[in-house]
Formats: sequence, C-alpha cells, structure tokens
Amino acid sequence: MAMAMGIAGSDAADDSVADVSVHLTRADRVELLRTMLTMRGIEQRALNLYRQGRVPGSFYDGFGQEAVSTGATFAMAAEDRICALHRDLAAHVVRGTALERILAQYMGRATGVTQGRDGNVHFGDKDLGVVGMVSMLPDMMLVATGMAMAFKLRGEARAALTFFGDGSTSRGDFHEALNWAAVQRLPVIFVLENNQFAYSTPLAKQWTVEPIERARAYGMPGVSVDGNDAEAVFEAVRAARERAIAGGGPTLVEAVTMRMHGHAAHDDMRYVPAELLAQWRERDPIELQERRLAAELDVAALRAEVQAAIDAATAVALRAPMPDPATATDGVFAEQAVPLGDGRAPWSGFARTEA
Amino acid sequence: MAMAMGIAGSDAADDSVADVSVHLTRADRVELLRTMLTMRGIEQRALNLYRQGRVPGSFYDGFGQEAVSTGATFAMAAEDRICALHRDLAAHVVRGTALERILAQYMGRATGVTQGRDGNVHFGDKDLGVVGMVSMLPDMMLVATGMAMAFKLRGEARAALTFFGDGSTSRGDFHEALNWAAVQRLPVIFVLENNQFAYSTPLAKQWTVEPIERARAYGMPGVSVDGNDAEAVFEAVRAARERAIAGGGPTLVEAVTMRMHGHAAHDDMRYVPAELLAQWRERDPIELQERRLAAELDVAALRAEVQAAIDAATAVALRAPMPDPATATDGVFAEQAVPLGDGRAPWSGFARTEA
Amino acid sequence: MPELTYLQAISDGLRTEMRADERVFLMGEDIGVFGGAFKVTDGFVAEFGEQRVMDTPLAESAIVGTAVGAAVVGMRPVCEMQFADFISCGFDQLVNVAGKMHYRQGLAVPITVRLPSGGGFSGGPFHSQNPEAWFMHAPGLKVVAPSTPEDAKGLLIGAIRDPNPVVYLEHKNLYRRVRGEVPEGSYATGFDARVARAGDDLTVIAYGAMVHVALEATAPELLDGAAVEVIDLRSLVPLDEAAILASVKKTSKVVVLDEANATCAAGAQVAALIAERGFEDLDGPVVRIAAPDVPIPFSPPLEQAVLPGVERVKEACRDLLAY
Amino acid sequence: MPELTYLQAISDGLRTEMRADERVFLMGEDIGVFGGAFKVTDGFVAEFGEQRVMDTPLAESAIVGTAVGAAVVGMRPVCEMQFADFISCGFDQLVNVAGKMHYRQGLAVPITVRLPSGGGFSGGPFHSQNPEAWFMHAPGLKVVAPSTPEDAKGLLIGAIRDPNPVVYLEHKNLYRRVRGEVPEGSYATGFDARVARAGDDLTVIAYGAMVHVALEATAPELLDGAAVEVIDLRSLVPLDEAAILASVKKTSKVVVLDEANATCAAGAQVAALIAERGFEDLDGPVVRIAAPDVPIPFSPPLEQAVLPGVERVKEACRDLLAY
Ligand SMILES: Cc1ncc(C[n+]2csc(CCOP(=O)(O)OP(=O)(O)O)c2C)c(N)n1
Ligand SMILES: Cc1ncc(C[n+]2csc(CCOP(=O)(O)OP(=O)(O)O)c2C)c(N)n1
Ligand SMILES: [Mg+2]
Ligand SMILES: [Mg+2]
Repeated sequence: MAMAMGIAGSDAADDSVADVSVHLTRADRVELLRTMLTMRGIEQRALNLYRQGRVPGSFYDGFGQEAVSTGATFAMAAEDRICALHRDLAAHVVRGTALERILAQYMGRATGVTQGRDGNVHFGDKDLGVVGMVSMLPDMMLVATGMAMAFKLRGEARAALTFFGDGSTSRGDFHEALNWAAVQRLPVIFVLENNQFAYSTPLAKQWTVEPIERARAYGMPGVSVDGNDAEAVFEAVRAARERAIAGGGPTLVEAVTMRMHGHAAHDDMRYVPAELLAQWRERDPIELQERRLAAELDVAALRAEVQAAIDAATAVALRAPMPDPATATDGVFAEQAVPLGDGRAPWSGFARTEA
Repeated sequence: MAMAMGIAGSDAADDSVADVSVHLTRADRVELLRTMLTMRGIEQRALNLYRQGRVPGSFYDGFGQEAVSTGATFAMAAEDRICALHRDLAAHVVRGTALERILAQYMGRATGVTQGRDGNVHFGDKDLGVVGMVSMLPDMMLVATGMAMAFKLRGEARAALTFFGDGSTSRGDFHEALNWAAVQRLPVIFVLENNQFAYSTPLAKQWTVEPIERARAYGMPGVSVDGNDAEAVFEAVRAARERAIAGGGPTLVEAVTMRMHGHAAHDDMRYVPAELLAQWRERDPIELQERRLAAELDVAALRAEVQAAIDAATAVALRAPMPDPATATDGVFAEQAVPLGDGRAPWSGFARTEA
Repeated sequence: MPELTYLQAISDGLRTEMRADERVFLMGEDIGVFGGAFKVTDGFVAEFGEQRVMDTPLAESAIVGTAVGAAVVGMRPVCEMQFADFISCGFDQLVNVAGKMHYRQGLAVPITVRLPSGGGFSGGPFHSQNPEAWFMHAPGLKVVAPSTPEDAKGLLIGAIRDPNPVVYLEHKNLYRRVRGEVPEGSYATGFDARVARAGDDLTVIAYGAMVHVALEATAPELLDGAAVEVIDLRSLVPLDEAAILASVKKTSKVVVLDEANATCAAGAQVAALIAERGFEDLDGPVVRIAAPDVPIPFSPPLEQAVLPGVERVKEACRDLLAY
Repeated sequence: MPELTYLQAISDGLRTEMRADERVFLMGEDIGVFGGAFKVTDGFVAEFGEQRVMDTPLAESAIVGTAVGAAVVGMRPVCEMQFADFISCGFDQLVNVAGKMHYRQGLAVPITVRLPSGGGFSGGPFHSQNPEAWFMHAPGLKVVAPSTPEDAKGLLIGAIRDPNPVVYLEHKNLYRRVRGEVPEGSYATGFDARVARAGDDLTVIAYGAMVHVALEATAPELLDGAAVEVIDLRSLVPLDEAAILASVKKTSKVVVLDEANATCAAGAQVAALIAERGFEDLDGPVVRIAAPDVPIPFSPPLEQAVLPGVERVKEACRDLLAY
C-alpha cells in the first residue's frame, strides 16, 4: 500500500534527519523550509480570511503536502515550465509570485493574479512560467506534455512539470498524456501527488495496482518517494529533469503524502480514519525539515520572518480594491500572443547551473 | 514485437494444424470455418457492390481478421452481450443476423439492420444481444463495461465482450474502461484486435510497451494469442469468460493479426511494407482452419454451400426497397425501453452448457 | 404537503424512485459514504447499499459510458456529475453514444444525467456553467431544468422513467435558497412548460434559477401594475412550442431570459422560434437577456456584472412595455 | 491567379503559412506519410519533415491539449481532426482549457483546430456532423467556416495568425466539388461576412456549404427575377452583426440557412439577433431552414430528406417573397 511505503521512507522516531540530495546547499535547504512555511502560513491566513467571509466561494489548501510542490518546483529551472494544482501553492511561491497577489487572488481582488476572474489556486503567473490549472482534472497533464513537445521540436534543453492527484489518474487524459509523452520521449515530469484521497474517495476505489507499475507499462521510469520530505521530492525531480533534458524522456514521480485538511474548507473529513491522520501528523513535512536544519538554524527566527512577510502581504491585499464590474467582459480574446515568461525567481540559481 | 509473437504461434510450413481447445466438437470447428467463410464472402460481395456504386459512403472490411470475431463470439453465450467493431462482421454472423440484412445494411436499404440510418458495420441487432459500434473509438469499451456492471449488480452469471483496435488503445476511454472494470472486478472481456495498423499509423506510434503489460498494470490478466487461429481466440475468450462468470474479473485478450486490406475501400495501403503482407498472407485464418479440418471435411462443398447462401442473400437484399424519406425523422426518441435480447443463435449450444 | 428545499426535493425524488424500482441505481464521485458534494444522496448508502449508490473513480466518460451499457441491459442508471461543468469530460459518450443510439439501432438508453449547474456564488469559470444548449443541439437527448422543489422531484422521476437519455439540470443556486410544498409519494411531471404567473401585458420566458429572477423583476408593483406573464419552460427538449407561442399571441411582447452565455443559448432557440412562428403576434422586438459570452468570473462584482439579475430584467421589461 | 479546389486551397494555405512561420506545425492522425484522410497534407512530410507534420496517436484530447501546451510556449499548432465529429473526444480541452485561458490568466492560446465537417455523401451519423454551435456557445473560441477556395486559404491563414484558439470548419462536401481562383502568396481573410450576391428583395444568410445551396436556390430565373442577397457569414465568432443587420434593413425579409441540426444552431443565433435588433426592419417572419434534430442518416434518400437542399430553400424564398 502506498501509504505504508511513504511512511517507511523515514523514521519518525529518530530525531536526526539525513540529507537526501548532494545537490542542495545549506542555503537551499533553508529555502525549502522557508517556502514550506510560507505556503502553510499563507494558507492558514487564507482560511482565516475565508471564515471571516473575505474569501468568496470555497477554499482548497495543501496542508501537510507542502513538501511536494516545494521540492519539485525547486528542482526546475527558470526556463522550465510548470502546471501547478490546487495543493501546490508552494510552486507559485518558488517561482516568485508575490504573496500579496496570492492573498488578493483568494479574495477576488483586482490585484490578484487573475484579477478576480478566477479563484482559489486556479492561477498561474504567465510571466513566471506557470500555467494556472483548470478544474477539470487532470487536464493540465496534456498541457505540460504539449509544452515539452514544443521544447523537443525546437531542440531546447528545457523541461515541463505537472502535478496531479491520485484521483485524477482514473481519467482518460492521464492515460493520453503518459502514453503520448512516452511515445515521443518528451522532456516532461509527471508528479503524482498521492495524498490517499480524492475528495472522500480512497485509493482502493481508484485503482488496483500502484501507478508506479503503470509508468513501466507506458515505457517510462516510475519513482516513488516520501512526499513529506521536500529534499526527497527535490532529488527525484532533479534526476528526472536531468534525464528529460538529456533526451531520456518522461518520468513519473509519485510523492506519497497525506491530505491533512478536508478536500475544501467545508469538508470535515469524517471519512478519514483518525489513526491515519494521527500517523501522518507525526510526519509533518515542515517539522521534518526543521529537524534536519535544527542544529544550524534559528528556526524560530525564520518562522517569525515568514510570518512577518505574510502579515505585511495580508495588509496590502486587504487594502486592494475589488475589480471594476465594467471590466467583466474584457479580455475574452487576446490581441496578441505572448508566450509564458521565464521569470527571475530566487531559486533559479540552482537549476541554471545544472542545465 | 507483437507481430513476431503472433507468427511464432503456429508454424506456417507444417501442413497439419493442431487443435487448441478441448472444448470444441468437430461440428463446432466446422462452424468456425463456415463463419469465417461467410464473413469473407459477404465482405467480398459487398466490395463488389461498392465498386458497382450500390454501397454508399465508404466501406470497411476485416479481410484477414476473420478468426478474431469468429472465435471470440463463438465463446460467448446467448445471454452474454457483445460490442462488435468494424472488423468484426463474424460477430453478427455468429449471433445469427441474417445475411440479407447485412447486405441490405451496407446498401442503405430499408431492410438493413439499421434500416438505412447508419452504414457499414455500424450496426447491432438489438434482439441478438449486440450493440452496434459508434465511430468514436473505443467508446464501446465503456458500454461493454457498463453491461458487465449491470450483470454484477444483479448477480447474474453473464459476461460482456468488446473488441477494439491497437490504435484505439491510445484514447482515454481505453484507460477508463480497463481501470473501472479492474477496480470493480467486472465480468467483461476486452479483445484487442492488434492488426498492426491504425489506418496508416503503425504500432510504434501508438505505444512503447505491449498492451499486455498494461493489463497487468491495471490488475487484470493479459493474454496474447494468435489472432489468425479462430480456435486459439476461442479458447482464450472461453477461459476469460469462465473467469468472468466465476467472479474473477476482466481479462484483456490480445489477438495478434494483420489487416490485409486497406483501412477502407479507397485506401491502397502503400504504407504497408510488401514483405509484411506477404508474410501474413501465408497465415490466412481460413486456410489455417481448412488445413485443420482437411482430413475430415469436404472443404469445397462447404465453400459452395456458403457461397450459395451469400448469393441468395444478395438477391434478396438487392430486391429490398430504399427507406422511405418520410421516415427520416422517426425514432429519434424511444417510446419505451426494451433491453437487448438474447437471440437464439445456432452456436449458443456451446456456451450454455458451460455456464 | 411537506415543505422541502429544492435540494431535499431532488433527494426525495431519487429516494422515491429507488424504492419503487430496483433497476434504478446511482453513479457518481463521492456520492456514497460522503453523500455527494452537495449532499443530495446523504444517507442513501445506508438505505440502498454501496452497489446502488456507487462511488465511482474520477472518470466522467466512464460514468456516462457505463451507464449507457447498464441501461441497454435493463437498468435505470442515474449519473451525478459533481458539477455540471465536468460533463465536458463525458461529452462524447453522452452526445454520440447515448444520444444517437435509438435513432440508429432502435435501442433505448434510459439514463438520467444530473448536472448541478449555474452560478451566483463565486464558483468561477469551472463551477458555474449552464451547458444545456450543447445538449439541446445534440439530437436524441432530452433536457429538463426545474425551477421549483415540486418540479425538481417530479421532473427527476419523469427523467428516470423516460426511456431516453435525459439531461437533468439542477441549479446549485436554488439548492437551499428555494423551498416549497412537495407532494409526497411518486409522481412524474410532464416535460412541458408551466405558467409561473399569468399576465396579459408581456411575457418573460425563463427556466431554472432565472424563473425566480423573472418573477421578482416583474412584480406588478415594480412595473406600474403591468401584468407580466412568466413562463417556466421546465423542459428544453422537448420544447413546449405551443405554450410559448400561445403566450406570445396573448401578450405580443416577449423577453427571453437565460443565465447561460448568450450565443446559441436556449434563449436563442426560443427567440428564433418566436421570430419565425410568432412573428405576426409580435408588437415589439424579441428581447433577449443572457450572460455575455465570457467565462463566469469568480469575484463577486464581476460575477454580478455578468449574470442576469433582477435589475436588468426589470429595465428590459419596462422598456419593452413602453415600446 | 491559379484555379484550385477548396481542398487544394486549404493545403495551399497551410503550406504558405508553414513556409513563412517556423512556429507553425501540424498534428493529427495519419497526416504524415499518408497525407491525411482527405489528403490535405499530401506531400507535406517531404517538405517539412516528420516533426512539423506529426502523426499522432489516436487521441483527440491529447491532440488539443498538447497543442495548447505548445502554443503557450510560443508555437502555432494546427490540429486536424480526422472528421469534425471526433472533436467530441477533445471537447473538454478545447472548451475549458483553450477557450478560457486568456480571460482567466491573460495567456493567449494561438491554436487552430481544423474540423472536416458536414454531410452530403452518406457519411452517416458520425461523419456528417456540423458542430460549430457547440463552440459558438463556448466563450473564448473563434469559429470560422469558409465557403470558397479563396476564403478557405485566407481564413486558414487568418486563423493560424490569430492569437486565439480558432475552430476552422472545412466542409467535406466542398473539398473537391468547388473550385475557384485563389490568390498566390500569403493573405489573411478577415473574420467578417461577405456579400456573395447583392440583392434588394430578400436576404439569405448562410455559411459553408449552404452558401452554394443558397446561391443556386435563389438564381433570379428560379424566383421570377427576384433579387436575392446572399450573405456568406464566413466567421461565426466573431459574428458580423453589422453586415447581417444592414442586409435585413435593405431587404426586410430574411431566410437563415444552416446545415446543422436546427435547435440552438448558428442559425438560431442569427435569427434571434435579427428578431431583437432588426425587428423594425422586418416585413415578414425570420424563416429558418436547417436540418431537423436527428442524427444525419446514412442512406441517400434519408440523408437527402434531412439536409437542407435547393428545393426547400427555393420554396421558402418564394413563400417569403410573396408574404
Ligand atoms: C474531471 C473532474 N471531475 C471531477 C472533479 C471534482 N473534484 C475536484 S477535486 C476532486 C478530487 C481530486 O482528487 P485527487 O486527484 O486525488 O486530488 P487531491 O484533491 O486529492 O489533491 C474531485 C472529484 C474535477 N475537479 N475534475
Ligand atoms: C476517436 C476517433 N478518432 C479517430 C477516428 C478515425 N479512425 C477511424 S478507424 C481509425 C484507425 C483505428 O485503428 P485501430 O484502433 O487500430 O482499428 P483498426 O481499424 O486497425 O481495426 C481512425 C483513426 C475514430 N474512428 N475515432
Ligand atoms: Mg488525492
Ligand atoms: Mg489496428
């Protein structure tokens, strides 16, 4: 079973945490922690704002899954491209989306990434190389595959990455994407975020065989990693990207994790066994990284720093105006086509040297 | 490679052909041959009628693939249900569709199975337990899966069978059907008719790993058989049906064969290497079965008998009227829902005793 | 008669028909133990078991396609899309397999596809769509859209009993906001239009949530006492052309109101019908109100600017009355 | 100017734009070595190589979805559906991913999706559909439908250059039956309507194959010398409302002609537009001619009974002229 496999990946009883990747500097490791703290902090703030009635619609978060989008996106270069999903807020943080724009997005403000057109994590900053998700899961797998196809057509040393959930592996687009990418040996990385549930539906109702077996049946490597260890996710994606850039084709990376909150803010998760939650609570990805860095880092100071940034961003976002209704019908059609931009995200130093 | 595997299945140089299934009587074996002769004869006649301008639209046939639909359908009981595709004319013959109705169908006559509403092999006689295909491939895989779901829900010892081609394995519905059937352990048999091409597209552009590997990745057995040996196909499907009825879930049966004609009547198949065709010509499914029965059967007499039946059916079909234009808009909606019927096909004696 | 919400009435309809006919079973994502995203099937697993209240994998094409298969061997499947928007992923099976089966082969496909549709609560571009026009433009599908709890139950039962594939639009914004008396027991509402309010001066034609907007916007006190007739179509396929034309004949002025994007919407069909077959009765242009052709935005001021509301309908009626 | 068939003009447009812009590449089933089911890309592999003339797996959702991905990183993909009918299998990616991207995120999706559409040659229910109305009802997609070789080339080049997803309907029944002069070199035809024949007595509005039916049915000698104006819409989104209303203003009588199934078709939208904004100019009902709401049947007598033909159009015009 996937969950057991994930838990086996590290030992919760032992307090010292080994490094997984030789490719990360100490500064990188701190950055991983900072990103996860930021994701959690932003989402907690957003949940508060939601309860205050300041976030319209419903609200989805990735509590407990911070290591996946953090580690995976950290392994990608500025010139790479990302499709981020609803549990992947850290992908946007890593790529450099300003925190106040994220909070404004949730609140439907004019300064949000989609300027109020779309909500929740349905966004991507086009200047930062991120395509925002559509709700239909896992449609973005094909979009990422198409980006990789263009890279290959043009002979560019770039890769695309997409996240998707365990539930969405049941849909046809999952199959079409994996098959297409394998047949054409495209530089694309498929990150399966196996968080044990699809809304209320457990894994056993989605599949009978671990998806990793499927990767092989498509002709690509499948790698399963501890999705609560940002460094393990990083290393798996780094290696997959290296293969991709070298012409080795796609990789399926399974990050085994747990959705620690309800599907959305309204969901009390009654269907999740309490022991399962308790087990996973022991394996919090942020605490794991903190233990890894405890000896050399003032964790409290970092937490405070992150919190201050979130507070400041909240203040800015709360002052932002709602969109002007007169603009509601603008922009259905484009006047010109500007491709996604690279951005200049802080982390890009890593992958640039690798590429 | 699939083709090599298929060829390895029997030895074209040796004139004697071994029996594969202990479940077939001599009369059954003759029936298999008669069915294949009928399919080939009807399709050849239809091609002539097409060239004479009597068959509107285009025309698709299953020349060289007669063993697949013959053997597979022969293994199913009257109470089972079938989704037949465009290379599977024998499925209709086995279920008992009158030959003149098939020819009338091709010619768009009022007496055709769809009364002129649909063309080609886009038909199924609802009274004989056959659902006619839609063009969208492989949509029928889900329909067959749904029929099996109903059987399981009602606790009935029945199975559904669907054919589909190598090309259509690339589409999402293939995945959704296999996955769903495996998760719910449904009594459904998926017969992959691997005829080396999807229109002009060779296997290497559809997949990198043999589909049989995929079956395992879905959690069901995958069996590959010589698709040019009706008896081998029969035996694989018979065993799959037995498993299905016993609650063992779905099976993927790959019948390795070759499309010996163009995709449709207009296609000259320039894209198929001549040697490949020559190789497969040596392995004609009808000749194989004739060799198997040569010692005990007057093959020429059987051929003449089949031909006479086709000639008679042709005469009847040619006398049939075209549909009345005044009926063109009738029947879009049903007045009542009558489920598919069992029919009383001649072959059903076999499977009834097994069930 | 008990008073139920629109949502409770849907549950009631499902439960009633499941008790009466064991061929009826439900398929959908999270409809089992969880009771569905909107809790329509809350408690159903306990009563009917997991087999008849089937949690499916996340696979809309499979939901519709397997429902077709089950239907042609004698079952009466009711499929739930978690949101109407996701029917795009099962579009092909619905339109090409289910819709065309009877015409082609004389084989009936008695399936019901429930689509929680519509906007008004910041659902954004993927949780607010009104896709009915796509299915009106696909021969062989029936399409119904109740506006009241009573019809929500009766049309659902009617849909389940109908021997054809029926697309059943349940408007999310009515789920808990609308209540009304709902007859107990089993009854099927016919697929025809209903006069929601009779009047002689002008006709507003609507369905689903827009019926309530129409009624509110045309209260006599808002329109200097004008008597506005409001027609609730209830069924879009078949479309009750006789009822539409009769009302136009009576009032000579008509507003066609639609929450969906305007182009090629249900409202376009209704307006075109009137322009052809009611032309001689018209005393003014056939006014259409619908959402503009944009994805439904998330942020409340934008969404409100896009969705047809009481104010816009009132103004249109006022103008047309004065025409 | 060379005379080309409609099909040759499409090939010419593709070739011209591929030579001019290396971002343009083609995706589709059997379009490579085989040259496509209708031979539109015959010889293209030899000139442009397998990479730019990509034989895809049999997977329409993947064709559209990967095209979107390629487009947002700077390519100009042109997708071929083997038949328009199969777009039902790529419907979700087109409508929800491609169509809504720019409105939601300001990210342009310059893809062209070629749909060989229409009936008239016993293609039956799955090879004869005219699905344009579905895409007109999906915000963010442009929809064009040429009727002449010149426009087939020019609209295709315009579609490829357009920064938006464009659904390009090429009518199969025109492929080899229509020829005409086609300018050499590169030109983009604007997405607006064209007066196919000027006239003062009545307007017929059509697009695609129906333009030819309209012209044939309204030859002056068939209608006692009446001067019938035929408007060829060419583009359905954007719809040239000004051209439609101007013609109605001039003639006061209008027939809207459409090969697609009638309900919620493009013709319904055009008729509704006229009923609202051209009402005061009308001297008679807005007459619609379209296919009835049935799958397009295979057998010639049935298909002919269903598809709008010259006789039906002529009779409708005669009646309306006499109104
Ligand atoms: C095609 C489609 N069908 C249904 C839904 C409704 N829905 C939203 S999230 C969800 C569960 C997704 O599960 P999973 O893929 O495991 O992602 P997770 O939320 O667990 O990260 C469902 C069914 C959807 N978004 N897309
Ligand atoms: C969804 C879909 N896309 C495209 C087509 C057009 N088409 C008809 S047959 C065919 C090839 C099918 O190949 P395969 O599945 O191998 O079946 P075969 O004809 O070889 O038996 C194609 C592409 C189709 N029928 N359905
Ligand atoms: Mg999940
Ligand atoms: Mg094949």
